[in-house]
Amino acid sequence: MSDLNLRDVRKSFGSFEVIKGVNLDIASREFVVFVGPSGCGKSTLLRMIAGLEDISSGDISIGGKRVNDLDPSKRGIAMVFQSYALYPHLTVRENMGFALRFAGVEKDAITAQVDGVAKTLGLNALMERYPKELSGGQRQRVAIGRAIVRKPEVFLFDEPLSNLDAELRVHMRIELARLHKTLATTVIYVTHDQVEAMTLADKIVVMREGVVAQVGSPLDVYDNPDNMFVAGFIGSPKINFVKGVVDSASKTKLKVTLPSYNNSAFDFPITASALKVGDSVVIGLRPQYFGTGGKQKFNLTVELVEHLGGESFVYAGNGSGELLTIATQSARGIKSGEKFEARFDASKALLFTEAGERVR
Amino acid sequence: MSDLNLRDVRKSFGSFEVIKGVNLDIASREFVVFVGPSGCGKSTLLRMIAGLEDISSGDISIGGKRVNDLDPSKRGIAMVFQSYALYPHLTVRENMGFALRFAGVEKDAITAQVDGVAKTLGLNALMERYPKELSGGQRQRVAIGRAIVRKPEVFLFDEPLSNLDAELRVHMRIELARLHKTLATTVIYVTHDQVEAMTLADKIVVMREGVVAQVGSPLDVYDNPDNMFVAGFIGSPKINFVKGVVDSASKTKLKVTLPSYNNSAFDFPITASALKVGDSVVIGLRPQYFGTGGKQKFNLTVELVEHLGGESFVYAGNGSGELLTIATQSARGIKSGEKFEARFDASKALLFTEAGERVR
Amino acid sequence: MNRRLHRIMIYTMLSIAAFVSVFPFLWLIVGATNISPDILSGKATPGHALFDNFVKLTQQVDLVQLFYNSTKIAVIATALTLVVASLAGYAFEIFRSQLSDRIFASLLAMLSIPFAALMIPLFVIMAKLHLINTHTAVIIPTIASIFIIFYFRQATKSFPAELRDAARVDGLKEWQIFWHIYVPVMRSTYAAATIIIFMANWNAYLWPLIVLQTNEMKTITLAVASLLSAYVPDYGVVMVATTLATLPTLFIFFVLQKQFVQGLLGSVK
Amino acid sequence: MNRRLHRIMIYTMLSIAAFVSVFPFLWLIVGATNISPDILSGKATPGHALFDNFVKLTQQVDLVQLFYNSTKIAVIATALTLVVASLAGYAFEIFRSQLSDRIFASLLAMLSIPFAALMIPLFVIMAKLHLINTHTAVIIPTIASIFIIFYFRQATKSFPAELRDAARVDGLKEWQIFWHIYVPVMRSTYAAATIIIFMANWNAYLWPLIVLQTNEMKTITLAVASLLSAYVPDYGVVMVATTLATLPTLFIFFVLQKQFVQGLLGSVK
Repeated sequence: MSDLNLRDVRKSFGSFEVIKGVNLDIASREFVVFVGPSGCGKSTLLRMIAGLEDISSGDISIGGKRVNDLDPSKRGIAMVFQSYALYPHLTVRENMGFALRFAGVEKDAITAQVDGVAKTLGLNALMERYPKELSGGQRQRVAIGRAIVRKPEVFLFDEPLSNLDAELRVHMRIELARLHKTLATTVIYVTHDQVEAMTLADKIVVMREGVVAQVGSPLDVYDNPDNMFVAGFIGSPKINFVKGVVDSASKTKLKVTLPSYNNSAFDFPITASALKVGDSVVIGLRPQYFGTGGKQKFNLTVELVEHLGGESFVYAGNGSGELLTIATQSARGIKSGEKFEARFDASKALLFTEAGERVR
Repeated sequence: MSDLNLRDVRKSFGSFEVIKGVNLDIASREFVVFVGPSGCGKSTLLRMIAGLEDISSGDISIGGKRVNDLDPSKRGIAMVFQSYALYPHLTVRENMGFALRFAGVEKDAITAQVDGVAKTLGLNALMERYPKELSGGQRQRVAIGRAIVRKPEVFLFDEPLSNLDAELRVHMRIELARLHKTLATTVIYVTHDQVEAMTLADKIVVMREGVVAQVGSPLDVYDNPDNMFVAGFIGSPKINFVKGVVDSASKTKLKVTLPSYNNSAFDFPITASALKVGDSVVIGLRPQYFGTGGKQKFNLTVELVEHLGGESFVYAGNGSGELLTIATQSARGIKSGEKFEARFDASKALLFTEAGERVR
Repeated sequence: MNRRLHRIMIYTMLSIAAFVSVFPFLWLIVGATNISPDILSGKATPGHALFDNFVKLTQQVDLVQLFYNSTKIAVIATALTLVVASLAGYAFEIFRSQLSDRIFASLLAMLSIPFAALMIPLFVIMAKLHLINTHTAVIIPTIASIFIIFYFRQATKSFPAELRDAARVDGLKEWQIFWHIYVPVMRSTYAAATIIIFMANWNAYLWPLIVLQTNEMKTITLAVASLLSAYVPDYGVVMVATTLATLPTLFIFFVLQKQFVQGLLGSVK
Repeated sequence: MNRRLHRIMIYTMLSIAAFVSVFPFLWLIVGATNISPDILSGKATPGHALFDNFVKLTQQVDLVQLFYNSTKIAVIATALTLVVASLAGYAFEIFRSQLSDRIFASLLAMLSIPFAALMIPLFVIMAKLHLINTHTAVIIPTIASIFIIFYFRQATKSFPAELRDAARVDGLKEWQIFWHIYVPVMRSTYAAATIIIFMANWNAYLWPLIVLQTNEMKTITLAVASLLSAYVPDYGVVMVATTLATLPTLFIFFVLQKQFVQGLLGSVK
């Protein structure tokens, strides 16, 4: 059993509260990613789970056992650090066997266990090298190996890919996904990169200012964000937000007018709503939702086109200063200054209250 | 006139040559991006143009004038640095007027010029602040303002966005593109990020180990890479490379068999070729080129799917260990372990010699 | 709990260390208020002899002249050392090459030679230059302090190279970069160095003792030492003198403390 | 061209500085080969009196005993200072808080008090402990060197926090982290500190002079000084003695030079 439960976990540095009551249940063998902008408390929360930071209040339990006061080494966790944190004065072999040595395991047993893990990770040829003689990717792999050797119930990763270049990052992402399948343990992974979160996670925990903003599967968080923060943080290019006003509300639909688009009106197929006529709302439209189909439309002028090869991003506006981002695979001919219709389906649009809470 | 010409420019540190003879013509008002992996010499080349590094041999001329031996301040260039390099002991106003002060411009004239630029960039409210009181994005803007105040013929940017977070980076990218339009000067921009290169450049200069690998427009470099290096460096996700052998060659077509895919054969509509039967070749297939149409096909098993929301990346193989990356917008239902046909059009595939040179 | 116990232990240890360091100083001040026999018997409580001791001191030495001499030497030496050492440290780090590194390493090797060993040749040189019994002779050998050059070189490592580049693009010459960029940016480094150099010069003993021969030229530190080496030293008087001699450096320390600590430690997150 | 001229100027300047620093040392060695009157007249060429000077030296002092005393004191003091100062520097940086920073700042303020000012209370303490004329009395006050604590604290800033975290996850206790991770990772810091501490102890003069009273207990540095303070010093003998006294520290410097320079400077890119 390696499930993990957080109950109203809090952390203050002096009078400043960085973790403001987190409740979270992580099932055995889940790959959970904590994601959020820098300063949201995701790394602190990971370090609290690891036992590297004290908990101000609340309870953390691993496998049903309360671990609040346990030393990091007694919690059944292993951690991979952002800088890898390999001991520079020890060889790869010694680095990997270090924890076992201090746990009093016999020398032969250490050698056997380390060699086994090294084989899985293809590290055999590097065993007698020192960290400074390894490339970034190799160090990363040794750090993972060192964690595996301890046979932890829960793996903790603290932005492990942020020091690698883009190509290696994609490569290691795939390796990590494979590894998780092979090891079949619980993984908690911290990153500020929403692409890493989307591609790796079984469950994404989006954090903001010490609070959990949303928990869900990657596609769930993408399709059904609970609030504007999550909608804006997940998805690339960033979702478009357009301000609107509720014009009329019936039992089956809601009419919203958009002041910055000549008060053009849009119908949302909503059955029930807390919104009243005259309320300010925000409409969220992902750049991918625009096309040549759909009932609703904006009349826009192209300001800038970015060609990525496969895909293009069109930045277009109606002269009000606001720009909409539109992602398309057929914009190679488009030039700035051109006028066009951007059509979309209102059923795909997200609707938020002025305060940023999702209505539908 | 602010065109720029490099003639067989070289640079050695001791016996190590980092720039191995670069020839390059940059037209007035062009936005040129130097891109390449770290260590390719792109920053060194920029610093040589700026006059911050001596040139071992060759000639650099700006606006038709040879500048090899001119001081940086006499070359008509301005530079924006990666760390912004604002003078920490001076206010924003003093930072922006610093170069003019040392050029002997009168105080009133400096104030007028600085205020004008500050207005364009929306910096007016920050003029009396010190750099440490500014956010990353504001510092960036001040650094750009400081460059503009000098009214240079050529702007040099050294990875200016790499210290910003992802969202701000996209935002500043758009601002830079706008600024280039407004100022209508020549820009040389160094980055290791191919997305920045693709989206900002009029002309991309791909560098590798001190040599120019290819020069061209973004879409040109994407569609028609000169070699495997450029094909692999530009485009995201990375292009797939598959090894093949020339099976037969006629005047109108070339038949290539792929050993790792059961020697399945593919026909390329090539009219003339330097390739002989039995030659090893490499086929390049961008992840975006796969679909349900096309004459050619691979029978693959899904190993891993990464969902980004709008788009998904499917990593699939045929058991040989090699994985192909396929980018698709309709893979939400796909699960790992599933078998499927990946079809593509051979006319879109790129063909390279074993040495990595493009054949077609 | 384990970790908190750890911290308590560590703070206890540090507090003891602080007390042990501060204790002799407290005793010094207490001693200045006692008469000589009490001091020698180890009396550790304040007495009533402070004024008497001070009067006796002013009868034995010309305090004004001594402080003037000490201040003159320390201020001039500090100013010159700051200029020379910061220029040298900057040059060694910025224009770094294998050759300059080798020169620097040989300079560092010189640190291993005791100053005492160099005094004879230095004395002969000063005699040849007719500088014996002048303050110039006291100051000259201190200016090119290898240690301070080393300190500035280390500090220069934190001076961002891109600032130099930016200044060059902005049209500054090498000396202008040093004066208009390096000096103001590194001001807390200068503050820390000022304290260290001033203290070293103010408290200098061996070399001034040899070079300065008349009472009118001597420093307060030398005067204290000569009071102490009297046949029957009056320890009360010595302690008043010592306390007075310590005040200027303590004053400088507290004036520059903020920059000093900032320059050396960085601030708590 | 402009820039190259700059560099040439700078190298010329540095070379002169290096020469000025090395020059007195060369004169010292040359002096050891000359007779006293030649030295005083400023003769700067090698003479033939080296062996005579050495023989005279061995007749006046017990070289073996002196070197034994110096070595014993310097080695023990260096070892103890390394342990105490590195532990304190580590603790001050790792368990950093506003309180510990304030304690540290007050320790640094103590640096501004001349050692001379602390000698009297220290002497009284040593007398009470019946340690006068023992090597223990020489060693004790040097151990808690504020400067070396400061040096270790600065160096600890470059010790990656994630290494501590990794070690904690690997099950190491605080003292095990210090011993098994910090010490080996910081070995060039220790090498540099060893040189600095050893030199300071080897060349110590004032405090040993006061505390050590019989010839059997004295150090080579004290012996050199007493040769020099004779009524008519034989400068040739003094210079031989000084040269000999310098050899051990030079030796240590060259043995540890690589780590020393690495620890202090980092290597050229």
